[in-house]
Amino acid sequence: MLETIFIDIANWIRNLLGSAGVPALWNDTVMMLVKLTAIIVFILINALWLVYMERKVAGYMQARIGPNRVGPKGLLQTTADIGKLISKEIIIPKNVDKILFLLAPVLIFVPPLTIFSVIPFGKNMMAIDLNIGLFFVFAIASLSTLIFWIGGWSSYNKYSLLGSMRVISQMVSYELPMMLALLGVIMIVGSLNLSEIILAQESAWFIISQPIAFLIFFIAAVAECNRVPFDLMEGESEIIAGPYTEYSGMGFAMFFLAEYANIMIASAMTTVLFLGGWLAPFGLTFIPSWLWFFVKMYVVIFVFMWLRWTYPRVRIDQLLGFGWKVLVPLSLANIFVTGIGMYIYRALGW
Amino acid sequence: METCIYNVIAFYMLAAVILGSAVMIVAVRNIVHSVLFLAACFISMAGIYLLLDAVYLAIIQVLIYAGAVCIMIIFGIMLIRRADMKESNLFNKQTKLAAGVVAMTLAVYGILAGKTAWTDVTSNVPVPADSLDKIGGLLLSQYVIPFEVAALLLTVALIGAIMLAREVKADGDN
Amino acid sequence: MFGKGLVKGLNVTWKEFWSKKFTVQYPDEQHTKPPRFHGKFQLNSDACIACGLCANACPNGVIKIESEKVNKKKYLTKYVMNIQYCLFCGMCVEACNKGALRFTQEHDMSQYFYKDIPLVFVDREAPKPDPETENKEKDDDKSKKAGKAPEKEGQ
Amino acid sequence: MLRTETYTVNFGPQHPATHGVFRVMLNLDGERIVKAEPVCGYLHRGVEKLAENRTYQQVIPYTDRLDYLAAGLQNQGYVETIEKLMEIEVPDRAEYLRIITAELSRIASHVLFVGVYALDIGAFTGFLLCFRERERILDLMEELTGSRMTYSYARIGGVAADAPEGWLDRVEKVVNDLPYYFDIYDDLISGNEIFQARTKYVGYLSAESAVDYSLSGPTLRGSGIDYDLRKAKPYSIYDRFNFEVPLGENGDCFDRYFCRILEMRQSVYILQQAIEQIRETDGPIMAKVPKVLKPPKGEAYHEIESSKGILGYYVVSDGSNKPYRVHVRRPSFVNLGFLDEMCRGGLVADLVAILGSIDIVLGEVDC
Amino acid sequence: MDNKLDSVIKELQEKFSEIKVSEQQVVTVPVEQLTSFMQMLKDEYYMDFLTNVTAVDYPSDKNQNGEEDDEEDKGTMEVIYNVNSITEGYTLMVKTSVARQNPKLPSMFSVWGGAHFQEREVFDLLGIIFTDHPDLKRILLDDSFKGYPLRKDFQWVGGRK
Amino acid sequence: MVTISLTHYVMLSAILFSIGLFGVLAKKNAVSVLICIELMLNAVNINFIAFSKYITPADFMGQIFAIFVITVAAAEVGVGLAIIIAIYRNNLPVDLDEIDWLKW
Amino acid sequence: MLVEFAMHHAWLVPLIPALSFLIIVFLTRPFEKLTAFLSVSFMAISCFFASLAAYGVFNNHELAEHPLVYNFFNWLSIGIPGANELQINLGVQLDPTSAMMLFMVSFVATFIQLYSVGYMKGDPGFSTFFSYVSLFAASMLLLVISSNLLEMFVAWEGVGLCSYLLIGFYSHKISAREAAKKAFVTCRVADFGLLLGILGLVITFGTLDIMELNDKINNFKEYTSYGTLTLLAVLVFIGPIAKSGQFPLHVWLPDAMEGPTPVSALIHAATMVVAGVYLVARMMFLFDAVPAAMNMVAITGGFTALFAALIAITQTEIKRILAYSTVSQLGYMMLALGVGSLTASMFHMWTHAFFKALMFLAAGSVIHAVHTPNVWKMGGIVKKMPVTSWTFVVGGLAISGIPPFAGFWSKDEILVATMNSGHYVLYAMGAFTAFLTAFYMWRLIFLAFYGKEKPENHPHESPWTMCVPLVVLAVGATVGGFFGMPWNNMWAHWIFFGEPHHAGHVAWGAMISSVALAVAGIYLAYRLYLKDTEKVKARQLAEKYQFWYQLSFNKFYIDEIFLWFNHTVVDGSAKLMYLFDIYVVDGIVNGLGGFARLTGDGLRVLQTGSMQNYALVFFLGVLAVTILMAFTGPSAAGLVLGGVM
Repeated sequence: MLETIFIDIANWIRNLLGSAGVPALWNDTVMMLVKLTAIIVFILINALWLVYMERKVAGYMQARIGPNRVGPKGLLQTTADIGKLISKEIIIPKNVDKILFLLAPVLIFVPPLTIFSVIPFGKNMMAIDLNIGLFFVFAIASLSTLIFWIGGWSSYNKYSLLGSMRVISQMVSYELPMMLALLGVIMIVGSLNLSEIILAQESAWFIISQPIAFLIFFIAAVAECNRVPFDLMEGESEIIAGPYTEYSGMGFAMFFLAEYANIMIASAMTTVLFLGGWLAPFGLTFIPSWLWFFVKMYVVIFVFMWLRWTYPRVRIDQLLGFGWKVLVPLSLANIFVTGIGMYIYRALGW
Repeated sequence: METCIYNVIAFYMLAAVILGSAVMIVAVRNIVHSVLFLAACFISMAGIYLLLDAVYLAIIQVLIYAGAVCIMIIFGIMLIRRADMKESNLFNKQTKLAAGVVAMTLAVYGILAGKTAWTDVTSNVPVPADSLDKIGGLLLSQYVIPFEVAALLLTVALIGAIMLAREVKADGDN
Repeated sequence: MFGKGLVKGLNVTWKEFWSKKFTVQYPDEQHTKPPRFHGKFQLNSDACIACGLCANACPNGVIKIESEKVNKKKYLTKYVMNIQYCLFCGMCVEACNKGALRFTQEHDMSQYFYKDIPLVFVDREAPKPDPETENKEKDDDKSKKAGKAPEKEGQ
Repeated sequence: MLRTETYTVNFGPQHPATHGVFRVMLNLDGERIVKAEPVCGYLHRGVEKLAENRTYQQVIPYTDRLDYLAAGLQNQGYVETIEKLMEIEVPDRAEYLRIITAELSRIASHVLFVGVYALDIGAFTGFLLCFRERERILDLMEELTGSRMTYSYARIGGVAADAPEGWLDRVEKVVNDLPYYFDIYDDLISGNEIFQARTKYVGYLSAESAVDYSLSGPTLRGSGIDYDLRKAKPYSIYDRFNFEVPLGENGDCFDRYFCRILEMRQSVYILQQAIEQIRETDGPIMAKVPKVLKPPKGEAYHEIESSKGILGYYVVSDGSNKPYRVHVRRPSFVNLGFLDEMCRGGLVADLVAILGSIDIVLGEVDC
Repeated sequence: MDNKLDSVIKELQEKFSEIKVSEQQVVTVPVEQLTSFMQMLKDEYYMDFLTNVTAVDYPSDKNQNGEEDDEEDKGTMEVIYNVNSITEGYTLMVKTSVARQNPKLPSMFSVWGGAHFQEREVFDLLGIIFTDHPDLKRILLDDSFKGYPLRKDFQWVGGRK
Repeated sequence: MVTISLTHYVMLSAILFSIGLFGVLAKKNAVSVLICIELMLNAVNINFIAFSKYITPADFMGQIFAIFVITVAAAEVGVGLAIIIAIYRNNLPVDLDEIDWLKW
Repeated sequence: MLVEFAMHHAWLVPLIPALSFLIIVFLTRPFEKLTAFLSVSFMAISCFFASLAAYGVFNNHELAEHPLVYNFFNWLSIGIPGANELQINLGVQLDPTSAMMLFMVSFVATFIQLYSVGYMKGDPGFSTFFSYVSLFAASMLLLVISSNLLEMFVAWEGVGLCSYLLIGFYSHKISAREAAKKAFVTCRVADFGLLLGILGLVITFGTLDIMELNDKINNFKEYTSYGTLTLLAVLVFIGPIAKSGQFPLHVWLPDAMEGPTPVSALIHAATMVVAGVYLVARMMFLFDAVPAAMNMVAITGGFTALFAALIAITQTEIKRILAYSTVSQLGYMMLALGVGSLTASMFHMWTHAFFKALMFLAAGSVIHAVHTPNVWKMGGIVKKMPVTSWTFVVGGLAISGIPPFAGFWSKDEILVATMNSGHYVLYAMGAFTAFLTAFYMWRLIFLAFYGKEKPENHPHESPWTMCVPLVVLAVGATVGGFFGMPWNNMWAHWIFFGEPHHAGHVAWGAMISSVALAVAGIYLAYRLYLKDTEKVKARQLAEKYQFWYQLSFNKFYIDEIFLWFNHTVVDGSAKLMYLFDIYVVDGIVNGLGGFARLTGDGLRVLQTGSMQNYALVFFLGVLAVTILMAFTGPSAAGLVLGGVM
């Protein structure tokens, strides 16, 4: 019952529409819209919650208790903040490229929202079951680089420009090891379909068979999300807030929330690729699959936050050097070892 | 061939976006805007590829063109700083002449495209569903030498680009 | 071994995550201030003899005193501390022989309007010198002095 | 690295990493620093001029406001200078109380440095954890002096007040707790490989140039020069304590940072001895000094080892009750002189690390 | 004070006859010999650490109000250097005085790099010009500031009422 | 029912190609010319893929060719930008109008 | 089960060292101990697999005639599929010969690596060295098991590359760099011949697969003529000439001693130099089909054996003596092949690998200890370094052909084979070489290990990692020959070409005479260099035969001859060409150029220099052509375009 609750709801709507005499084509369209809307709402609410969670985690790790005034236990803190930010003036400095300056915070949410349409939240729970889902995720994710850059460039501020150049070099450099790391997984599964990747982990999660790939992927994901220890883009002690420096009000809030949306994607992808997605460990199948997915995802998100509130920030040359000199060769070696391992595995027929 | 009204609508919308942004790329005076229009153009081109059942190419298009080529160009622009970005993308002296040539090219192209009897060669076989497998297989069997050559080309281009853009040592003591 | 420090760091934050929190919910609960806390000033205007030692001791010229001679005695008519300039060094309190000026534990001195900031301890008219009571006051003065001395020692 | 045109970035005056209103004019080539010119004075209050119009005691609160993070040391420096000028003998108990406040101030300042440095490098949690410990020290100081930061505790000839009941026990408890927290800092900050990567071999300062540029304090000792006035020219009663002077090896940011951590451990050691000894010392806390101080004509220069380096006071007296000239040799200000050379060729992020590692306080720099 | 320092000062007196030594072992050096004297301190007596540079203004009348007209002022300014020796452990105060009308003296930057900022500060607050200083400009005060605040005749206009 | 045929794609490609060509011939900025060359290559790609779908759907010749075109385009942009940067580095103009060293 | 696995996955044997190479290069280079452990253990695993595979092969008699060949994937396919497609597979050929080699190479390599752990300790290039050695072993093993010529050639070149890297390992020394270059260039010259041979084989027979070639060459008349085949055989033989140090391209081998000693042992004793012999052995069917080529091989081998031995008797550097001895022994192997005895050749290769590796390692150990390579400066080492010395003596006995040590059996086998085939002159040369071998080897031993101790030397025994390989190899050098005694004839039973030899036929005469020659050589050395403590007689002899001594000492001036050739002939012809070039060719070109310049001066107005301008015109042209072709029909267009389209 719980397991299929979302699918049941979808089917119910579909039947309802069908019985109302809506043609099949339109029915599909409406269903797609419903699904995507659900995902968007989910992400937005989650982003709000994640801001709260981050502040709570930070507080607890720093011997304080975090927000606790607005709403029960401070739950409505982010909502209040957003309310405040919306009501604030969006300051547009002189000489900025006005259109791009305003466009960037709007566009920044597009890639994460798009990516979420292919992520399987549970058994048979994905908006679009794309054949090359993994590829799709990376293709879309690479777009956000451009949008960060737009924000930074259009601000007409040297710190923003420095930050946006950092974003580009950082995200471009870490995309490579990230994909190369995943090649090991892809080789084992033989498919780019995310649900197939999950199903291939039935016997053992890939974190066990591909630990190096997991490590590389995770590090690269942290870097792609611009999180500590790779948060050079913001680096508030160096370049104030990087591309966000000139943003105020809702523009800033959009960037801020988008960061959390990106974290969600990173952790969802980690879950899907290495932690068995919605598969239940130890045969605990009475807990619905989507719940498992969220549990795993939140564990990964917690690790993200844990890292952030523990580590200092690396330097730009160290960051790039680490990416190119350590992660890329390591991921290549991983591919090589995986290939040999697979060959031996098949040759021996174990 | 399944024809769906969505496809038609999508085609016209995408074509409008592509052509619109292509015109803007050429017309806009700020080179950065030009690049951003280029990105928009590339992404909608991916949509066209989807319509053409080339899913893999659509993704490649986004990944390489929008994700890599655009960023590379932006990097290039950032390295070539100029005083006023706003006047960075102007027309040159032979614009009118060029317009004439282009108009003629377009006319010839159009006439030829209109004249050709496409229906004769069109086959009604649908594109196989597992295109990714097929392309992968072909690339590594029948087209393996071009594939390797392309890899070599990329390596050569990489090295060449690095050599060209390498820091020029001033006085040799830097 | 590379990475040992990273793991140790994670361990520290993990332990802190579960440790006791130090936050004090300020308006609801408040720290207790030590007795010597340099808080808001308090002037016992009855004890003050308008000698001006505090004003002289102040490095920043915060204290303004006006007094009038009433019945051969200084009568404090105005005692204002421009607290916005105060360094809270405590020199004035130290200087006061009579123990009239003291610190309290109150620390919230913020005001909505600028003009409300100065602490006006005394702002009064000097009483008319009354020849009738003049003699009487002389007597009072004596008795007061006698009574004051042990009080000061108590401080 | 691609070479681009250099361009100027104003690092500050309002910037999270400058620890106050302070500006560094950076000439950048990409992210590499070509020139870093410190621009200070945004917090200049003319303390030296103000002091010329105050009596000798009235200057004390102003010294608080120079290095507001370690005010006890500043008071001590000034007061000892005047005592040197007037040749006053200070009672033992007062000396001990001064030293306890001074060393507590030093720890408070260094703890704050550790936290802020971690924040500069990007670790936020270390910052807040360090504040937790600093607060405990400040609570103690509040109990003793009534203020948390600007103590104005020392007086010419002694100290303002004796220690309250049980205060020494509380100090002892805090002091004994501190090494545990230092271990936490070592685990969380010093031992962290990223932190080390950011600070090791960054901002190299050779021993020769450190001496040449008159740098002092942990900045100097980080380069391996054993010069701590508490040991080299013991003032006050420092010759009664047993402690070591920690030294760095490489002269990089990490050494400067780690010197401070080690120095705190030594301060704890000094404090333990001081508390033990003060318990056996009774007596007055003030020497007999006249109400109105009129030092004889003359001058005095006295320097002490503050948390930032050598803090010197130069006072000229013309025989009146106000000093004719007061000059403060501020360690932060002098240490800043070498910033440009240290930064040159580094990245913007290195500037933050270097600036943090020389531990400036803008109140002191700008006087 | 220190026997070592005593002997050093004696040696110095032999080498430079013009220097004066006060009771507190403060050495006063004429401006002309300052650079060579300091250089010798550094090279021969290992006084490698210049702790402090400052200056004091002594108008002729010592009238701190500075009311008399400046043109006839015959006052002096004293520049004070405190030099330490890390290796030998002694410390020396060196003074020199310059005419108030034309306060110029050679910079010590060539001897000790530490003089850089401190001399700039002295210049900033007292208006003493250090010739050969690489970058002599105001450091604490604003570039547009008029006058030198630590001179005794400086009059501050403004402030709180 | 309106359908989309091969002609549509070919015409789209033609217009795109012409716009790109115009850019190549008439823009001053070298980077801009590079961008326009990308446009032209993309126009070609549309043709390739359209032909692949409509004429030889089963053997993917067009798609594979398009892949190679994309590869070459990426390489070309890299080298092209490097050349432009090298020119700029030597303090020479980047405006194509002023680059005439091919002249005798 | 495991044996089966090893046999069917023999490609793992080269792959494992290759893997260790990659791991060392990419990951463990900074960690020296880890590198050493990894490298040695990987090599040991490889050796384990190899021995399993060899065991499997020797238990399966069928494989001697029908090798186990399997291709694990299609590497290249050139040409039109189906028609004349040339399929080149990455394959493995496992027969007794390759199995023996596989075992031998991996075994020797394992112990040499173990030895290197001690030898290279403290060297800044420690890890690099191990990576090179691993790569070298991988290449050599691949060469051994490859099933087609192209694969073999790739491995061959890999071996060449590694030898270049290893010889030039101490690249700070000029001599090492020069030696590396010399080795590389010499081998490349010869490899060109080999490559031509391989290409010729492909063109002629359309295949590179060794087994297929075997079948096709057996009836080569269908494909080509006798003359062509001879040419091909000679071309193929050019490669081995250089690689196996045959006259006259042996010059690189003695110089190659500049590399670290383990390298000398590995490359120049056991593995790389025998690659050439192995190639000839593999292509035996080709040579067998052409008697002329066969004779050439035999004569080259025999001459090289004698020639090198003559040089060796006067050399003074311990490693050089060993190097010339190697050349001489390789000559023996070639000789055996030339007279048609694959068995004897392979057998000698097997025994030689043990005793020569042993001697090189021992020599390295000695040099390591006394810090000089000059034998005259050594002496009496036996007391200080017993293990090294005694193992060296074992090697010396083996190489001199004293029964029952390994060398005796194999050398005897070669001599017998030579005599049986009727090459009496070659037999005489071989026998004399045997005498010389015993003489120079014992000269070395007596000079270096016995006699008076030199006071300036302070030798000490080497660490265990260096001693263990010595002992193991000494055991090998002692018992290694028992496989091929004429009584049991196990060897011939397995490794043969054509028909296996049969046991029972013991050539006592040859045996006794060779032992006698060896003993005579040893005795002569004893008289000259041990008995005569002042070496007076030796000096007198050298004085007396000054000319011959100088000739031998200077290696018959081969290097100088090459230099002279280069300077006079090559440079001279180049000069002639130059004159032709500047007067005749340039004259024409300049004339044309002058004309062009005149024309260009007139036309240069058209050169605007603007790239876009050119593009505009270019597109106009394209447009014009398009219009022509599209609207006027192909014939008119063809007319205009001059038939281009």
